[in-house]
Order: sequence, then C-alpha cells, then structure tokens
Amino acid sequence: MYYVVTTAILVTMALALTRALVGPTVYDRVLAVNMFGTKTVLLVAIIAFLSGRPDFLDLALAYALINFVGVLAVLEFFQKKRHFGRRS
Amino acid sequence: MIVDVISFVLLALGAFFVFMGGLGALRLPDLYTRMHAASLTDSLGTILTLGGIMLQSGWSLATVKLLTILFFLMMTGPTASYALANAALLSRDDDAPALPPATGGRE
Amino acid sequence: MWTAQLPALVIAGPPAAAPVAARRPGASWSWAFAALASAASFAIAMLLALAATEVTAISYAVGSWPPPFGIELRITGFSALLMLIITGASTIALVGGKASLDSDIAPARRHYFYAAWLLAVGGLVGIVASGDAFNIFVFMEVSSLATYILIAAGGNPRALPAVFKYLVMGTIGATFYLIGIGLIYLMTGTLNLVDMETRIHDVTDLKPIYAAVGFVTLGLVLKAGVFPLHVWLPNAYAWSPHVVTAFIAACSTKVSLYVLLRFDFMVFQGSLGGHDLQFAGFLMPLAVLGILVASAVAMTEGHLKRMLAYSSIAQIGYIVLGASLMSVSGLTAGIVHMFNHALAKGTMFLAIAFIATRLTALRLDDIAGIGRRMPWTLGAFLVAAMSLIGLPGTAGFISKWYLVLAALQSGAVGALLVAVVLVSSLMAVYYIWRVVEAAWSSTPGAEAAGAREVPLPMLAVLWTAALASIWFGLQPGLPLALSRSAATYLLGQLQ
Amino acid sequence: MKYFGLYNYWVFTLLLMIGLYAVIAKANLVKKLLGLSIFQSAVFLLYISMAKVDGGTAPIIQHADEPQVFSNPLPHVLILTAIVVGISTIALGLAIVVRIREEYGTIEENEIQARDRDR
Amino acid sequence: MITAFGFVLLTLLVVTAVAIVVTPNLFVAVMLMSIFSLLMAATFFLLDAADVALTEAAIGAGMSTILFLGALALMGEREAKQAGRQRWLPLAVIALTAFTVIYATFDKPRLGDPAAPVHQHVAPWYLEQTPVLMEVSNVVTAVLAGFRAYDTLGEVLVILTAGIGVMLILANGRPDLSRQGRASASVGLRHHLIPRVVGQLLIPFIVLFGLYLQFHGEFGPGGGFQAGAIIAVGIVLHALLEGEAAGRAILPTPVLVGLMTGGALLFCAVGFAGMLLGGNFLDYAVLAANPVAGQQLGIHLVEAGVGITVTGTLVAAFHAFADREPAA
Repeated sequence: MYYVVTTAILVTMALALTRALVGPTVYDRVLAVNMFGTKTVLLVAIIAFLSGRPDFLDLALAYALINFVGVLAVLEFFQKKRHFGRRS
Repeated sequence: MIVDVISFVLLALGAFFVFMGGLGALRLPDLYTRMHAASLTDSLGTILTLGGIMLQSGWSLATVKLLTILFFLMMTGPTASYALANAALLSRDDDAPALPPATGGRE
Repeated sequence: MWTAQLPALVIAGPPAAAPVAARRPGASWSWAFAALASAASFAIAMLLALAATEVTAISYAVGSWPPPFGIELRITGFSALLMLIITGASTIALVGGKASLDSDIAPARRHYFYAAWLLAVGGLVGIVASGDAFNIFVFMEVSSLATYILIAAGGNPRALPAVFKYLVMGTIGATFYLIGIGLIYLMTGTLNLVDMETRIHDVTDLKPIYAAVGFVTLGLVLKAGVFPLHVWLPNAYAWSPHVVTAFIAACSTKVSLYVLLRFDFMVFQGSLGGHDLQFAGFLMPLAVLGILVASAVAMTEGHLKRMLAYSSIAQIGYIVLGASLMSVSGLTAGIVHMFNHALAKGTMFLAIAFIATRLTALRLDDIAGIGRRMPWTLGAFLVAAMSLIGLPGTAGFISKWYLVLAALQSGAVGALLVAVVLVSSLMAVYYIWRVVEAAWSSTPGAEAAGAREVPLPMLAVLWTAALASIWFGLQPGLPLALSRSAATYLLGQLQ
Repeated sequence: MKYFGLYNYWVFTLLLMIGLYAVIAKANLVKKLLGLSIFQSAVFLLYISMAKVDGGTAPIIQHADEPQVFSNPLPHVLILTAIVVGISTIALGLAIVVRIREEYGTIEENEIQARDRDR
Repeated sequence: MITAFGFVLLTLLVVTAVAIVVTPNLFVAVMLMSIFSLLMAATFFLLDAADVALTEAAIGAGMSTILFLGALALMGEREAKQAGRQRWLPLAVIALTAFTVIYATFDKPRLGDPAAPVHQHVAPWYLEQTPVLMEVSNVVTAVLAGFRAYDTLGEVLVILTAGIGVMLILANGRPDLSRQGRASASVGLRHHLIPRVVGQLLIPFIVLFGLYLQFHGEFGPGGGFQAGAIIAVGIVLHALLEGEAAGRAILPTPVLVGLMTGGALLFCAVGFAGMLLGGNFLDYAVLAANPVAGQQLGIHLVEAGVGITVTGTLVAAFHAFADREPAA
C-alpha cells in the first residue's frame, strides 16, 4: 500500500512539475512549486516510515516549514516588484 | 488487524486524492480552479495519508512528529493558498489579467 | 615542544585573526592588525622553511587523529617555499601599500577588506600546508572567495564583470577538481594524499583514474590561468585595487600550480607510469604557446597593468614548461621561477600601485614622463623588470638558466625550447622598453607633470623587494635549495 | 542490472553537462549562476551516490548491539561542506551581479562588454 | 522498489534542469531551481544521506531561493534574446567533458555495491570507532565536527568570507534604506493579515526546531549547518512579514557581524584550547579529564560555532539584498 501511495505522490509530483513548466502565469508556477513542496513532505514522511527510520520525520517537518517561508518570500517579491514598478 | 484495514483504506483514499488533485492542477482551465485542485492534495490527501501512517505507527514518538507535521501543513497550506490567490488578484491592477478567460491565462 | 606546533600556528593564525579584523571598523587599526598578523605568519613560515630543509616532510595530525582518518598537514620544502612567497608577498604588499590601499578602498569597507585579505592568506597557506585532497578543496574555496572580494573591493566598476568571470571560471575549476578527487576517492577509498599514493597502485580499473587525472589537471590549469584558459586573468589583474594585484600576481596562480604538480608527480605519477602524454603532449605545447602568444599580446597592449598581466601568463608558461620536462633540473627551474617571478612581479605591481597614487589612469600614454618625476619608484620597477627579462645577475636569470639547461638535456625538442625561451625574453625586453620609453618621454602628460615622488618609507619597502631580486640572483642558495629538494621529492616517486 | 546501477552516474553526467552549458552559453549573469548551481549539485549527486550501500541505512547508529549495514558517512560529510561552499559562492556571485546591474544597467554579458568598449 | 522511485526522481531532476536552462524568464527559473533542490534533497534522502538532505532542503530550497529572489527584485526578470552568440565553443567543451565522464563511468562500481573500494578503507573505521571514541550515534556529525573538524573550520571560513564579501560588495554605491531614515520600500506583508498572523505564530516553532536540530545533531540528523540555516529562515520570515526595518531592528548589522565572526572565533578558540592544553590543534580529548567527555564537549562547541556563523551570515546576506532599491 505504501508503494501505491508513493507512486501516486511521484505521479503528482510529475504533474506539478508539468504545471510549473507550462505555466502559463507566474502564479501557476508558484502554485505548482508549493504543491511540489507539500508532496515532497509526504514523500519523505512515507519513505522514512518505509525504511524503518521514523526519526527521519524531522526532515519532513523541516521541508514543511521551509516550503511555507519560500512561498511568502515569493509574495514579498511580487509586492516589491509592484512597488518598484509603480514608482518608476 | 482492524487498524491495519482502516489505515490501508485511509492510505488508498489518500493516494487517490493526491493523484486527483495533481490531475486537476494540470487539467483545469485557469489559475483559481487549479488552486482549488491543488488544495485538495494539500488538505485531504495529506490528512488521509499521514493519518494512515499514524495508525500504522501506533502510539510513539513518530506519531507525535506526524501530528506536528500535519499541524504545520494545515496551518501553512491554506495560508499559502490565500496569499497566492491574493497576489494573483492584486496583480490585476497593473499588468496581468488576474481573472483569466476560461481558456487560460497569459504568461 | 612549541616547534612541533608551528604548522598549526601558520594555518590557523591568519584565519583566526580575520574575524577579529572584521569586528572593529576603524581605518588604521584593521590595517595594522592585518599587517602584524601577516608579518607574524611570515616569521613562522621562515622557521618552518628552516625546519623543512632538514627533513623530507613535517607531518602534523590535526585533532591528533592519525591519518588517513584525520586530516594531516604535510609540510615539505615545496610547501615551505610557497608559504614564504605567500606570507612574504602579503606582508610587503600590506606594509608598502598602505597609502595606495587608503586611496583605493572606501573607509566603510576597510575592516571587511583586511579581514578578506587575511582569509585569502589563510586560505592559500592552508592549501600548501594540507596533506588531504578534500581539505585542499575547502581552502581553495576560502582563498578564491576572499580573492574575489579583494578584487571587487576597489571603486572601479570594470572590476565587477572581471571578477564575475573569475568567479564563474574559478568555481568551474574548483568543481572539476572536486569531481577528480571524487573519482579517486571512489576507487581508493581515501582522501589523504600520501595514502592515496600507495593505494592507487592497487587500483585495477584505471578508467576512473584516467578521468580523474583529466579533471584535476583541467580544473587546476583553469585556476592557475595557464594558456588558453587564462581569459579571466588579464581583467581581474588590471581592474583590481593595485596593491591587491601585487599580492595575487605574486602567489595565487602559483598555489594552483603547486597543487597540480603535487597531484601529477606524487599521486598520479607513481602508478600510471610516466604518462608522458599528459606532459609532453598536452602541457608542454600549452606552455610554449602560452609563452609566445601572451608575450606577443603584452607587446601590443596599451594598458600597463594588462601588459604585465599578459606577461604573468607567459611566466606561468615557463613554470609549466619547466615541470613538463620531467627532470630534476626542469622542475627545479620551474619551482625556483615561482619564487623569482613572485618577487619580480610583486615588486613591479607594487611600483605601479605607487605610481597610481599620483596618476588616475595607467595607459602607456598616461604615464608619459613619470620616470622623470618619480625616478626611484620607476628605478625599482626597472630592477624588477630586469629580473623578469632574466638579465644575468638577477634572480630571473637563475631560473631561466636552469630552464635552458634542463631543455638542452631533454633531447631533440630541447633546442627548440631554448629558442622559445630566448625569443620570449627578447619580447619581454621589447615590452619593458615600451614602458621605459613612455616613462622617460620628454613630453609629460598633464597629471604626470605635477607628480611627486612617494615618501621615503614606501620607497624603502619597494627597494627592499627590488634588491631582493638582485640578492637572490647573486645568492640563490635558499630558494634553490628548497626548489631542488622539492624537485627531488616530487620526482622521487619515479625512481 | 549492471547498467541500472550506473543510472545515478549518468544523471550526474547529464546534470553536469546541462549546468556547464548554461554557464558557458548563456549571456545572462543570473542564468550563469543558476547553471553553476546545477553544475555543483551534480557533483553532490556523484558523491552521495558512491556512498550508498545495498540494504544500508543512514549512518546514525541506533542500537549498538544489533548489527546493521550503514552507508558510507564520509561522502555525506564532504557534501555537507560542499553545499555550504556552493551557497557561499552563489551569494557572492549574486552580490556582484547586483552591483553590475547598478553600474552597467544590464545583466547581459554582451551588453556589458559593449559598454566596456565604449568607456 | 525504492531504487525505482529513485530513478523517477532522477529523471524529474534532469527534466527540471533542462527547463531551468531553457526558460527565458528568470523568476520562473528560480522557482524551478527550488523544485530542483527539493528533488535533489529527496534523492539524497533515498540514498541514505539524511543530514545532507536536510541541509540541501534548508540551504538549496530555502535560503538559496530567498537570496535569488532578493537579487532578482533588483533587476529585470527577462533574459535577453541572444543573437549571434557562438555555439560551437560551449558544445565542444561540453562534449569533451561528457566524453571524460562517460569514459570514467565504465569501470565504476555500480550503485550500492558493498564491495566498492569506498566502503573498504577509512569509512568502516569511522563506523566502528565513533561509538567507542566519542559515544556519538550520528557518525556524520562525529566525522564532521570531530575527525575532520579542520575541514569544517575551513567551511566556516568559507561562509564567513562570503558574508564579509556580500557586505563589502554591497556596502557602497547606494546607501541602504534604513540608514537613510526613509520609509523602507519593503513594508513586508504587514497588510496581509492571515499570512502575518500564521507566520508570526510559526516563527517561535521554527527557531525552536532549529535549536532542536542544533543540540540533537549527535543523535539524529542535524547539526550546526542545518540548525543555522533553519534559524536563519525563521529570522528571515520575520523580516518578510514585518518589513525590512523591523527585521533589521531585531538583529542590527553589528550584531550580525558579531555572530558571523563570533562563531568562527569560537571554533578557532576550541582549536587553540586543544593546543594550550597540550594536544594538537582541534584536539578535543584534552578538553576534559575524560577523553570521551572531551570529544563530546568539543563537538558541541564546534557545532555551536558553525550554527552561529551560518545564522549570522545567511541573515546578513538576506538583508544586504533586501535593503536595496533597484537602479533606475
């Protein structure tokens, strides 16, 4: 069953990557990156469990946190761009 | 035994929702609908999958960690979605067509 | 007891001083601190060099972990010579170049600048002291990053694209080196250079090792600025702060050559037979081409610093040529040329730094007449230039003499190589003559007309360095002894 | 199976080439840095791949009494170091690019060269 | 089966890398780079490199993306069309390199071969001796901060150098905004209530998690680098939410420089302490009466030095970019 879930996650990662590649807007790509990040968290959680090392769930936690900060950094980036764009 | 069955069902559902969300994020026509699909994987897919693992691991440190992960994902996922939608909507003011036509947006 | 700790002091001193220098903004304080730390390292390097002449190698186990499990410092005559070059060049440049640095580096940046300087010294010393392949990579990056900062620290915007190019190419070079040692590690399981040397004999599948030879050679050749991978070098030298040019021209490319020779002769040579192909077929033609092409470019170059930068590329060619002859006299010539060239080129760039405190532009037209206004500075420049050309009585003559001797021993191509050395020396005479002609031109430029000679203490430092070129031409004992011990040590693996 | 076992090294090669191509062929300086990043990551993959042992697990010893197979810790240590070296280089490179953009008004290599010639 | 998952990840990795090079929009390339790092981290995790995976995620996907975005905010996102740029040189270089690498792969031991030379020499000694000599369960930490601590010192110097460099290079030209007393261009996400509240809620957890990684590094994945990067991400999150000025206020530049240099000094001090107490440089055994306790003390101090320097440098680098305005 774990394998099925892992496969599903991998397929979804591929789909998210496709979305990130085709866009079309930058927001689609950010969405895809965010989705990709959460899928990585799930993947790591499952693999940690599969390989019998649940102590590695720390990694999944770290990924979840970093992913969130990454998305906020992107938003701040948009905001800054808009700000600078308007001034000039 | 029963726990195993429940957890397998949860995992299977989780896999299903993760996949469907991914498919939706690829196939749906515009940003906002795609966002809807993506949040499906982030919420339902995550809860079911992590729930399934939690049942398997029983009461241990791993479960606590999984709960923490779940908590964080539940906090951050919707926030990120909100912020993203908000940014996309605001960007309508200056350059991009934020509410794109049904055929899709523009780069 | 304390002498046993000398290797640790020399590698840890400058890096430990760097954070201290960075902490306190203050114009002269950080300069004095950096100069002091640099001079102290020079003193330690002296002691180490004396100690290194007595034994083949001084081994020091960092953290008391026995090699190959821990990291070993391994100081040979070769590394001691390089250490003297590095710390000596740094000390002379810092002490003599204060006025120039004060005008080049904005006050708000100075404490960072001197910290970066100490890190560069620490990184370079770390490379030559290390006996561990990966450790060399780490310190290579310390010194490279610090050097990029030093180059970009001046106010000249043209330094920025130059340093970016250097950063990209330097990183590619270092990464190639990392791939190379990864492949060796894959086949031998060790990172310690001495251990590698013995274990590489047992490797039966040689393809990864051959590829490793390729990657290590390519990476280091790139970092050393050997023709035709020198493209980062002229602009990086030309647009950096003048004193920085004096420092990096004296030592940074030579350290990469040191690593290259260390790998080629110690690690690879033992097991792979002569691999003449690499030397005779690859490095020697590059060296010869580099000498000729770079000298030719220097002859036509109109900017003083770029001219000398191209001259440096030609000189790197000499060092590689000496090594590619694969004989004791050839290697001795190459290694002693590292020392002699560092001395001569460092002095010349320092003299240019002095000129630049009086002039804003350094094209040959701009320096017209400066020799009449600043005779002592230009005099020292000329003494060092004579050593660069290789006139008898100067240090440069010693290295060229040995190079010619080694070339003559090497059979058929020897005569051709001698011709190359002679032709390129004539080319050097030509481009130096262009400087002389411009500097003593009777129609001085607007700025040059009002220039004054620099103060006496600065001249004293400059002339010390210039006279050292003469001194080591007449008394080549110490550098020659260290070089010869280095050459026999390197070639010892072949016998 | 022998060739499956080399798949990691092939991907390493491909990534190396892709990164190197971007560094050399692209004129945009930020793109060059991204290429450099890929290039360095490829080397990380090489090292980590060679550390793997069949049936092994991460080199964190859980119960000293029962025998376990561990992957090789040394390349992990080296790559931890190399990752930090990588970000240091990238940070410095970005700082330089920002200054280039301020001085030259562009981050395209050929335009910078053209502007340098005009000076 | 896990190996097959690894293949999928590797294939995605190649696809992403190609896309990064091909896309003309730099922002998109940076987004893809963050995906690339996540994929790389997942691959490392599958290959048993838990510590490396953590570092790659925190530094590659986290800080590196943030730094790229910070720089990109100061310049255009569009890559110019390149006309007439020569193609043969890059292709020749690449063909040469590819040939060398492919040539080398033929005799390489396959992935996971336990008989490969790498697993025969030095590494087994580490695995055997770490529990005995140091009583530390994470061998990666033991090698990093113990057996090869000198490498790690070099490492700290690299990151210190980068920090000094970024501050030096960005120090002149345009004065930074905060010093001018003008309203900062970066107001952060103060007007976005939900991200702000949730983000503020998370910051303590992120820092706490970082500290956990710092002090748990001997027993599980973690250590100074990872902890430093995660704590830096937490501090950066504060600056993102509250704006540059507020972010600067909690850790002003002198404090950041103090952290950067302080960590490196701590590391060097541990090294010299070993010498003063009669051992070699970075010899921890002499730090305490019991060699094992000495080793553990040394590892703790050194890891703390690493963590402090990494935090200081990454935050300082972030501010150096975030504090500027784009050139006209």
